[in-house]
Amino acid sequence: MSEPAVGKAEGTLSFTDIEATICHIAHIIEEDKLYFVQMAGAPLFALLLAKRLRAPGVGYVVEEGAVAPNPIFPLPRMMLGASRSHYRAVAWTSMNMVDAHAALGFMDYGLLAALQIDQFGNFNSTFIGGTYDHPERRFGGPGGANEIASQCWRTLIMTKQQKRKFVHKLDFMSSPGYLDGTPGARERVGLPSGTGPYRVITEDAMFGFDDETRQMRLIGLAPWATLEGVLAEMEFEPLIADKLERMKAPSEEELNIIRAEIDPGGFSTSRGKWMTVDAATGLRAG
Amino acid sequence: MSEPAVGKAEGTLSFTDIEATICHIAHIIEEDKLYFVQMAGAPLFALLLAKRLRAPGVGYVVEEGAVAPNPIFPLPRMMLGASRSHYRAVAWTSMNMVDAHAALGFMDYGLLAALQIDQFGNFNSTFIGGTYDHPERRFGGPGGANEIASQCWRTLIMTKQQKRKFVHKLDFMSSPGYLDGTPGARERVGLPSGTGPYRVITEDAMFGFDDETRQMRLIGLAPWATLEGVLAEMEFEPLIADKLERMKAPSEEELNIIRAEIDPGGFSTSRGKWMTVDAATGLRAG
Amino acid sequence: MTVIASGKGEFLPPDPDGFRAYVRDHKERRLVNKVITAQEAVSRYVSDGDYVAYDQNIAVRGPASLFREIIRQRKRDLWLAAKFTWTDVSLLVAGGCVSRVDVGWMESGPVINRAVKEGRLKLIEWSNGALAYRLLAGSLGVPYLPMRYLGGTDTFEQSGAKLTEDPYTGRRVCLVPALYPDVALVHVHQCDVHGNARVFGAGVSPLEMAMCSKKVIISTEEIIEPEEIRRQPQRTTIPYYFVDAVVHAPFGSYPGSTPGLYGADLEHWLEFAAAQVQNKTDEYLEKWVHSMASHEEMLEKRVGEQKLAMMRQSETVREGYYE
Amino acid sequence: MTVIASGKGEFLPPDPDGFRAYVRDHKERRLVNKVITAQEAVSRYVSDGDYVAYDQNIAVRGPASLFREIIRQRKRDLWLAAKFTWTDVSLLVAGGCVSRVDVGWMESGPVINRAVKEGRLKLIEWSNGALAYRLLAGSLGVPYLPMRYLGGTDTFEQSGAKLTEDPYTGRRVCLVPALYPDVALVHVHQCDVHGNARVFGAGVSPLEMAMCSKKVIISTEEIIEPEEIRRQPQRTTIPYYFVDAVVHAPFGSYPGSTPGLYGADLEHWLEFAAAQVQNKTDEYLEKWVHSMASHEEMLEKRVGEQKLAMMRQSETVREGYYE
Repeated sequence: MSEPAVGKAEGTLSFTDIEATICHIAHIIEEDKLYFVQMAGAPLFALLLAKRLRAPGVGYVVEEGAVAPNPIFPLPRMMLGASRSHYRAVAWTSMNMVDAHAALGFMDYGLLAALQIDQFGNFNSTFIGGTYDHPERRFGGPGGANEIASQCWRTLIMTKQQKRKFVHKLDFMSSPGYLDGTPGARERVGLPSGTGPYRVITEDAMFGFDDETRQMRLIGLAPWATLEGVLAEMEFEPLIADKLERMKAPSEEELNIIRAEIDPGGFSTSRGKWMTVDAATGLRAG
Repeated sequence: MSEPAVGKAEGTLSFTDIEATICHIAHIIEEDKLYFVQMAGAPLFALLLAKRLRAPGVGYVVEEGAVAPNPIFPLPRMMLGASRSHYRAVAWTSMNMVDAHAALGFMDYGLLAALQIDQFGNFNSTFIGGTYDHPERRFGGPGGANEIASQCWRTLIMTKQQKRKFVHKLDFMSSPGYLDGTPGARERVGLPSGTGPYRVITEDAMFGFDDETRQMRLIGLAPWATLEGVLAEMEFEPLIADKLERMKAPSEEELNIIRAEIDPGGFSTSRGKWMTVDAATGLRAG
Repeated sequence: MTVIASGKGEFLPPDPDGFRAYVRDHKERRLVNKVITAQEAVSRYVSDGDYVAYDQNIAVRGPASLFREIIRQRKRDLWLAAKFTWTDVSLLVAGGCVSRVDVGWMESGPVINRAVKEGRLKLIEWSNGALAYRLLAGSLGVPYLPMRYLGGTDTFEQSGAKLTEDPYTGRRVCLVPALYPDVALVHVHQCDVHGNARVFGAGVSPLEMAMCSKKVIISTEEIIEPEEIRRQPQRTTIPYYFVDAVVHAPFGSYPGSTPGLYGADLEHWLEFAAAQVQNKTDEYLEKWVHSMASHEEMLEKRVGEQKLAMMRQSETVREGYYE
Repeated sequence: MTVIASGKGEFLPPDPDGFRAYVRDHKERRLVNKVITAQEAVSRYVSDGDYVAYDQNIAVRGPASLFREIIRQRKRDLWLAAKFTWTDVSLLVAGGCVSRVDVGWMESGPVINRAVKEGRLKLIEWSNGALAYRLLAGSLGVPYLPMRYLGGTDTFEQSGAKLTEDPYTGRRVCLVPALYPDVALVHVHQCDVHGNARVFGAGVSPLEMAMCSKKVIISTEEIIEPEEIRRQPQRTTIPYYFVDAVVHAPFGSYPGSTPGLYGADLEHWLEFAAAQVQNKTDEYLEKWVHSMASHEEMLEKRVGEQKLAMMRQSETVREGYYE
């Protein structure tokens, strides 16, 4: 069940970690770029939030072949490939077709979610614990993430700010970041040159990558987050930007749109960790 | 200008060599097979004649992607890809699509025309005389013949019964027959196994190929044709079947359909060598 | 054009010439009536051990009635291509039908996890796109296609992909083997009795799959006249000669939606989800599959006209599909 | 995966990463108005030395008004992909615009023969299908595709194909290099101002070509509203972001037909054929191209409303295109 956007206490906002991440991503969506968004769920919600609020003309494709749709809000709960999410696209095509659009370099940004990520932006969506043949917990697989992360110019990856997510060594590398970080590592395995992860976004922070060493670098903090808090939730230590950007907090308007129009019923977004912040300062009020 | 089907003398029929060949091919079209027919012109006319007269359900594709059309007769003079020739197809697709249908083995017969052919059924549609860089006369190129002759199970090739057509050595091998005739020759250069030329059809004769040596074999003669006459119009000597089939002569009905419905104005079919035969016996009456 | 690295995943060996020979000997070229029941279609065209591909998933325009018929007939040892799927793989695994899955994406809950742990289910890694691309390769009649992803990952290692040097540029490129499934299942909006099928809306790879599968079963919401197909040739998704069987199946993607016609039944999924968590999928299958003789009986006795009417009402968009 | 044999034909080297970089730096991602005149489009997007591909031919739905604009602007040293063409190649060669042709099929009369003999025109051998397939390879963003033909022939020898061993089956298969043209010209039935284009009827490879060409000029019989495009997304052949320029060109394929709209002008071809035989193509070009400032002027002064009306009347089929 979703909580009201305006929290229990006067002047506070309550939201889940997933909702916070969705808002952070929505803030960096650029209207003059093309996006390839993986399946339904939080990555698509982030793009739709930006499209709904401030970038109505932004173009995106989804794996099952809809090109630049204008979805009808509110979306149905099972929106994957449904008529309301493909509404008023400029073209209805197929998976091979949109993957080819990405192969040709038309997709500026890939937008997707990861279970686990390492310091070079490689990520896992296959299994956690155990071995490939005897996994402790098997997940759904890379889906479209491998082709998106390989072929779009820049990849935006969302995950949670948890130690088990930012790991020294992935249980399984489902999709490529900068691989071992050496120059030309992606090109040596056949991936298009000049591509790679661009931002990693969590509820608390935003990361980029060093142009030379390809290591992950902390570049922004949510208003309620601290450097120490973020580092405590990472197995590896990232580079840290000279000047950390102070990210914006989710707004009441954004949260209302997520809950009433994009993910009515909170099917995906309400299943996270809740936090409450001061609406004016974004500082934790819990 | 086309001549009337019923010739000058009572009880005779006059037609061109091309018209005769079209009728010969039409007689061997099988309604339960699929055909890949090269461009507009005589090969397509032959299929349409069979479809119009006795095999209305026969399916065929053309290079520009129409699948199993039911053309409107009379056809327009420039019928290539025109609306009347693609009428009531089951699908309108593209060149790569129908080529893929052939690659997958769905096309039983390819049907096309050649400028020059050798004893293994290799053929030329590129140039005659001189060298590749300095041709005496340059022609249009293979068009779709290479993919058709490579990928359909059986190829039907029409040409004229002339010494310069049946040659020891092609000026240029545009499209493959059995290559050098050795076992596995086609497979060694990447062509699908079990494919190759099946019949060569001229105004005077029909040829098959030996299963072992892959050499061309004369198997049928038009009523007006003689063994000696046919051999005199070939540079190489073909194998000769033990029992030569006596082919049927064009009928008045067939000629009328060609001239009035399939090629009105005789744009393609009237530009040949005329002959006149006795309508009852098919023997030359000229 | 050296092979630099090869994944170690098992894959159905591509055999373009073998596929061609099958087509030559078994595929009907004539325009004949192919309408049969789901029972006949699955009995005749799905065999134990077959590699089965299908388009879309149990959420949207999946061949759900055919999934249930496969479970009802207790087909065994199937190898599934799970690209862009959902709970459909779990359903077929719960039904005891599956021994191997080529993974793009699938819902991976208790049923899958249990089957993997107990060694009943072997998974092989690809991605949604790689599986669709393998079908594209199959649809072109070639043994493989080059592509620009998979390389460098553990996914590559657990797949059947290869890393090679491109003889044209000298640069590196991955190859994936073409996929020629034994069976394709495609649920469509409209189809004529000959198998000329129309899919409305975006899709995954219905055409590619129908082209490169040995046996193709179409289930269709509606059977339309052949003359209607010929009046709008551009709307045909799959031409007749690829198709072996046409099954008339209104609400054939139940509990999923068919865009333009009806929405999904969310309650049904919650029921399956609960059955998974409570380890009661046998009871779920007994109720929805085994105790029912057919899709029609299930719709009548288990779903009911009232729910079907609600599903129809919940689809408010016809534009682009039927208009 | 050894290369067993290579054709010796010159070919535009495939460079998928170079194409990607061009796309990144030059292609517009926004929905902007791209309507300009033919004069502007050819001046801005066709350069001397460019590799030019186009869909269909001067008989049916070819970009004939753009051919004439290219001749009018005296573009030079173009390299043409002549797949499934007709007298269009002769026309452009007569106009002095062409130095190389990749041959699938073309009308090859006195103009071509003379140019080849005089060394002004270099021909390279492929086939219709091989050129379309090279565009398919380009549209997939890969350096080459394997295929099952060309091998064993002199066509192979004079092409840029290669014979290789397939690393999956050990059998032999040909490869052809992907084609990434500099310019694509596509004449369509309908297009919106953003470049979302609709082709009605069967075609050769309009989409593949638009995807893999650096610069894409669409000429269109009709400009329709963007909202109309979005009401029927399945009818879109080419999405906007592949397109650089939209030229409004009613009767744009004159003297050829546009199926569903107008038939061809047979008399015009006889005039061109006569000009070829009589070695008077310069006079033909002066009359139809150089003395006219634009396609519109040519339609008005040289063709005339009466003939245009006859061409419209001669097309009796709208079914499948507009109905």
